[in-house]
Amino acid sequence: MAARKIISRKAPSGRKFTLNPKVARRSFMKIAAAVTALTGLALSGRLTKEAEAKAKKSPYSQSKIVRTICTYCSVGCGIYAEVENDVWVRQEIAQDHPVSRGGHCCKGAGAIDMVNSEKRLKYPLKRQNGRWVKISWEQAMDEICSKLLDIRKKYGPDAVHWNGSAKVSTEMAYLQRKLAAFWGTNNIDHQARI
Amino acid sequence: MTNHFNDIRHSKLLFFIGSNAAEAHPVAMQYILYAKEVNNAPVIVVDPRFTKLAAKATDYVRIRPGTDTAFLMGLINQLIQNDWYDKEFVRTRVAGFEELKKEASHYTPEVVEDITGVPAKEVVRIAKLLADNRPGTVIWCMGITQHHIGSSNTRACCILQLMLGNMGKSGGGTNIFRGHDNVQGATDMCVLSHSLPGYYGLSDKAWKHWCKVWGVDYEWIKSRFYNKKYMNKPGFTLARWYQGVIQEDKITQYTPIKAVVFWGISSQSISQYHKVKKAFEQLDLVVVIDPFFNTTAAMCEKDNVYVLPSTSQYETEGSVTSSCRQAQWRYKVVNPVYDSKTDYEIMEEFVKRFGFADKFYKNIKKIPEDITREIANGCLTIGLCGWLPERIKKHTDNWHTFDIDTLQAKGGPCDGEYYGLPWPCWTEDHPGTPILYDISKPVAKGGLPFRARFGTEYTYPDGRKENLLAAEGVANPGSEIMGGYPEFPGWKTDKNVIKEAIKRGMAPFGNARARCYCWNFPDPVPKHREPLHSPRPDLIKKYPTYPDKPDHYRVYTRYKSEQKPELAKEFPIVLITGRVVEHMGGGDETRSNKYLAELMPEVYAEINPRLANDYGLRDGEMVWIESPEGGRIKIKVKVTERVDDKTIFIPYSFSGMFMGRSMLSNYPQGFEPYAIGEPANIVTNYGYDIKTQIQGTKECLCRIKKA
Amino acid sequence: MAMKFICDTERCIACYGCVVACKEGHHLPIGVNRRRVVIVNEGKPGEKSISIACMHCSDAPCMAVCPTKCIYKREDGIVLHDKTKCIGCGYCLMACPFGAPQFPKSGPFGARGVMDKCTFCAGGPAPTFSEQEKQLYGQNRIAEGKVPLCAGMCSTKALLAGDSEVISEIYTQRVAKRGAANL
Amino acid sequence: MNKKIFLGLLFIIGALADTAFAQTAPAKAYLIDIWYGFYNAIVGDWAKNAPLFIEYVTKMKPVYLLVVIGVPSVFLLHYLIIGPKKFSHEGEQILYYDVFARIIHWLAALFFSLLVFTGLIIIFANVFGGGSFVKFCRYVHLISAFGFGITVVPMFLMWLKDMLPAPYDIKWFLILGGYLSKKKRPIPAGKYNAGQKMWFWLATLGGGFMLFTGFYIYLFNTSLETLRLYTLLHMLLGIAIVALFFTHIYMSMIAIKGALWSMITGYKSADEVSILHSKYYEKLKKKA
Repeated sequence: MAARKIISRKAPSGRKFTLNPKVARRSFMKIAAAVTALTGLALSGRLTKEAEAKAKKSPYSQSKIVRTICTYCSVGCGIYAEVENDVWVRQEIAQDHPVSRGGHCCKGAGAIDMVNSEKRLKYPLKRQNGRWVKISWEQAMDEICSKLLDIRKKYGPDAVHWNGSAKVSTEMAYLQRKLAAFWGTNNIDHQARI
Repeated sequence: MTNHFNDIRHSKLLFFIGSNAAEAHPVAMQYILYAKEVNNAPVIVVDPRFTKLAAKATDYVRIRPGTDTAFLMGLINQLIQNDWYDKEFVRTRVAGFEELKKEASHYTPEVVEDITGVPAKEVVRIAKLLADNRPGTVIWCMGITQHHIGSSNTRACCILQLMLGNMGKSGGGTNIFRGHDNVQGATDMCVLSHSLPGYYGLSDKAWKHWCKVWGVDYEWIKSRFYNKKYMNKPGFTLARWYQGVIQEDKITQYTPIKAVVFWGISSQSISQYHKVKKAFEQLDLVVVIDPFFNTTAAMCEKDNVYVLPSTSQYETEGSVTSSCRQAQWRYKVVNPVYDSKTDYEIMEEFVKRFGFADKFYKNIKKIPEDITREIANGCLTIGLCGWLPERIKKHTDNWHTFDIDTLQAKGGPCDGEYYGLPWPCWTEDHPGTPILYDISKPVAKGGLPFRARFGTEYTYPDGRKENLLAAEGVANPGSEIMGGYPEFPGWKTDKNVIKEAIKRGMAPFGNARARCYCWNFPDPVPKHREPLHSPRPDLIKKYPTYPDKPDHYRVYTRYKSEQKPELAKEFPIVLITGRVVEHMGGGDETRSNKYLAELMPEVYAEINPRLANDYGLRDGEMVWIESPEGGRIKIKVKVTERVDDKTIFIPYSFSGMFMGRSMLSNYPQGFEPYAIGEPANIVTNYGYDIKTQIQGTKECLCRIKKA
Repeated sequence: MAMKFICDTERCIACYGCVVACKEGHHLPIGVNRRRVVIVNEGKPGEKSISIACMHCSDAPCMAVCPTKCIYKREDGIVLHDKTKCIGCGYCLMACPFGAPQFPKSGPFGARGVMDKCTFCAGGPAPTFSEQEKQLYGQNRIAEGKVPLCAGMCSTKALLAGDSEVISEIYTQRVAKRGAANL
Repeated sequence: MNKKIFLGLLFIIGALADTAFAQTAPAKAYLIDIWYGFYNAIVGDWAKNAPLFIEYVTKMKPVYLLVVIGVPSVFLLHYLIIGPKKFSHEGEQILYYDVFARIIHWLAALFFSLLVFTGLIIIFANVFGGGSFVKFCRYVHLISAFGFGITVVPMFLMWLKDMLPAPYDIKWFLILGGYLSKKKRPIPAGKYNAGQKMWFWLATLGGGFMLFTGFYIYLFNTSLETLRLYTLLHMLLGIAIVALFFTHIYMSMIAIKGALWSMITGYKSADEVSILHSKYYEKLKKKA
């Protein structure tokens, strides 16, 4: 059986793994067979650059694979992130993830851009006289917190509304709710409301 | 989701209502199409818009926005009238059937046709399809919830599945595809104004339980609040917090809101967005914490705003809960880039300066693992006791060992467990519950009965008494009591009670019937009510909305006084909003990705050729869309037959423009997104769910003018 | 042996996953679409979509018309081209039935730059895994024994990539299963 | 080859075939409609003229090779067998080209030669190894086109009157301009002989057409169908232009000894004019 052949392939992480034979029998075969075709090809040694390929199996020799989860929708697709020297160099296909099986929509296929985008916010900013001014973390947090504490003192804890997030980890969401409780208000909400 | 994505492979029928999975959850489509292809399952899509999902449907039903309950009740009526419902299931596991039958009998196919616009014959046909193909799954999203009767809509869906006997079965269930990657986790942690983590609510008991978990004194927490009343009173919601600032509707809080913190959330997802912008101008302080410079900051045109760069999710770690209640560990990929800080670090900065760091981090030494442990200690109601960081990590590390058909590991370190330990995961060695309310499995192996939350007996208004516990002989295998039983006393606060219950083969929360009649809801049985802004003035009298609610999450919320029949004359077109596959939520992230921005560079309004011709609009022209609340947006016309000639559709993931004005000058140089457009929510209308205050963005009215 | 793509139109949901996977994986400039999604009957019953890229034709017309003879076929049927030889004349685009060749506007006076097209994730004639190869052609996944990004990341497994015999066999089986189920 | 491409197409779009088995969308869309939808969206009007394009473009290179090698070799034979015509450059001189004409001619000649040579390099790009050299030639081709476009207009206007065809041109063609005989017999020709006229019209009108088509091939902003047609015409006309270009060079530089000087100094000897442009000479004499 063709699918059998690929069962004990080296996982990208370097760990040996075994796919459930049932997996291969199902419609999962499609991509799996594509893998067979390609690995078969690699073994047949008919690649143009076969010799060089043998010498160096991957363009990122120092890289390691990190398993992580896509941040776009709630399907929870798996991602293999290839990291070299603390740089996310490549997004790999998590073909063995039980839910996504390597699949991504256009957003997830570009997940690497969340880290590598040049549009990322790079430092704390404050609006001053209608212009954005770069400030230090220390200054930003000091100013924000003293203002918040002033408002709390003057108007009471319910004068602050906290908007938490569905995009952070469960742990972080928990801390957000806890913070509101410790702050002394129930004025906290997040995207699940809408 | 009561079931999981992979379980859709076992469905014999797929019923989508208010969901566009092909654009919102593309990866879930592989299971949907599998069921369609291999099981020959009919794919029924009920939607006002011919979505990309409808393109894959076998049966597409075009429905008038805001009439889902009527349609669903029409189906339920057909099931009951024709004896197509699952009698055994109803006899043993459902309560309030008589009341349901009475209410549903009103929704004859003809009545349904009048309300929804779905031909009477079609209603009967769909009901027959549902009855003939079991188990079928019902899938919905925000198309169902974002209505002023959203809570009725969702209940109608559940009741439909109860009637079909599809609950607790592989291939059945009610599967709500949720939006954000961790919205299930964040909801479980109740980042919500009406509850403490684990859906404990805001009662004194809940506060005391959590104070115990946090290791702080209840009195100290109480002292943090304005007074005890405000401790138990639900706070403002995301949908209406801005009313706490601009106070157009009367607020029931001692102080207006003076400061707001936006932590990983975009503001343009709030309806009547022009009013939110007004609120920004009146606030003393706006704090925006986000990996990208988002719209919230750009909309603040006063010197009251701070923007803090948090890291993306890939530069920090923690567990995330996907829609099917399964936890996965999102490992850190790289260290924070630029001068950004992880959310945990920012939280620490806040807490340190607020002066309660020692109390806040009492049990938390190692972040984030110790937080996961604290959650496991506290969230007993949904059975997160088994969610230890090591276990979640083990599952993610070994995700290849799980069977894609059942999501159960075969061999390997997680042998027998279900992927991501779908909650309730009652104990530290519980395998997780892949399918909720499944009584074919022992509770210890992932089975579960219906929860006995509302006592053992209820007397209906007509004097009928009904036992709310499951019928004799209906329980999970191995249960000590073969039949219904009430909840174990103290199970919500004591882990030992849970362990004891599991040992006895029983569910800690009892074994009851699912209610069709929810006496704690404004409409005990779901009932059609015309949208606040209805395009059918003739139906308003027949199906009026609720009376106004003076204190609805601290703000006066209009229902009756907002529903005016004459509005439809001036604003004749129905407006709905929705997702596009290229963008996510408010779109600040995705519009900052050059490839996604290239694919979907601008916002548009989908308009039917007939409507476009009536208004003399051509494809690509600009048009003004105006809402009754005074919001107006200038937007490009896309002439398409996706929508019918009474409806227009706008994707909501755009921002950067505001009522015809570009806000690009408000962005610091170099941080502007690649694509900007008018936020659709400027023109979404007033209207909030009676129970949850979700905004009604799928039942709006508007008018259009050629620009 | 011939490497081919098949797109199952019954499965393709036009999610553009393949398009972005390709662009992100090979760091393509804006405007260069090695892969694109074509939707027909948009918004109407019968709406279908298909993902199209270079089909790596067995008798590739682009090869025949190229004046520099920079397009070549590997033994495994993958059609590649040498960007250092290409002069950006555009004949290949005129010859291609699928509109696969792409031309970034990068030359002087806004002239077309050299042609860019799907490489089946097999890099190009430059030394395997070299910086030059990465710059000009993107990743060389075939040399690593990995599947092309687009097919691997296809959300509904509509896009199949591999040896034509193998994938057409899979596809035939899939259709047969569907047919039987619908009898 | 076309058959194979079509088979390939069927293979790909054959993916649609299963709509025949599977239940489709609610209101049944006809399979054939969907098939044509895809075919039109992807392949479009490719089948209309692309196979032709592919066939001719691949055949064009040998033809060019034939021209590039064949035409000079014919002239070489001519040179060896018949040899060049020799005229006395002494004696009476007739002003043939004024300064303006000479400047225009040489400017146009410069751009034209560049166009021809870079064009040939592009066609035989593989011989030159492609890459940056040929790319550079493409840009030279482009810039020269602009230069030629500017100079061709005055050239066209200044010679237009003399280049109009005359009845004796037929006779000229019949004796092939007398180039096949060594004898010095007056040849029927006006100020410009029929060969020159042919060259003139090809260089100006044909050149203009080359500019037009070339401009579209450069911009690439019309339909592919039109582009294919333009490319083919560009290449076809190019054959004639290259052939006549070589002829022109041979005639002016080799076949008639010293003819080149007339375009430098502007004067031709009466001896030469009386033979090669006999009708014109008669006219001049009459006038005198």
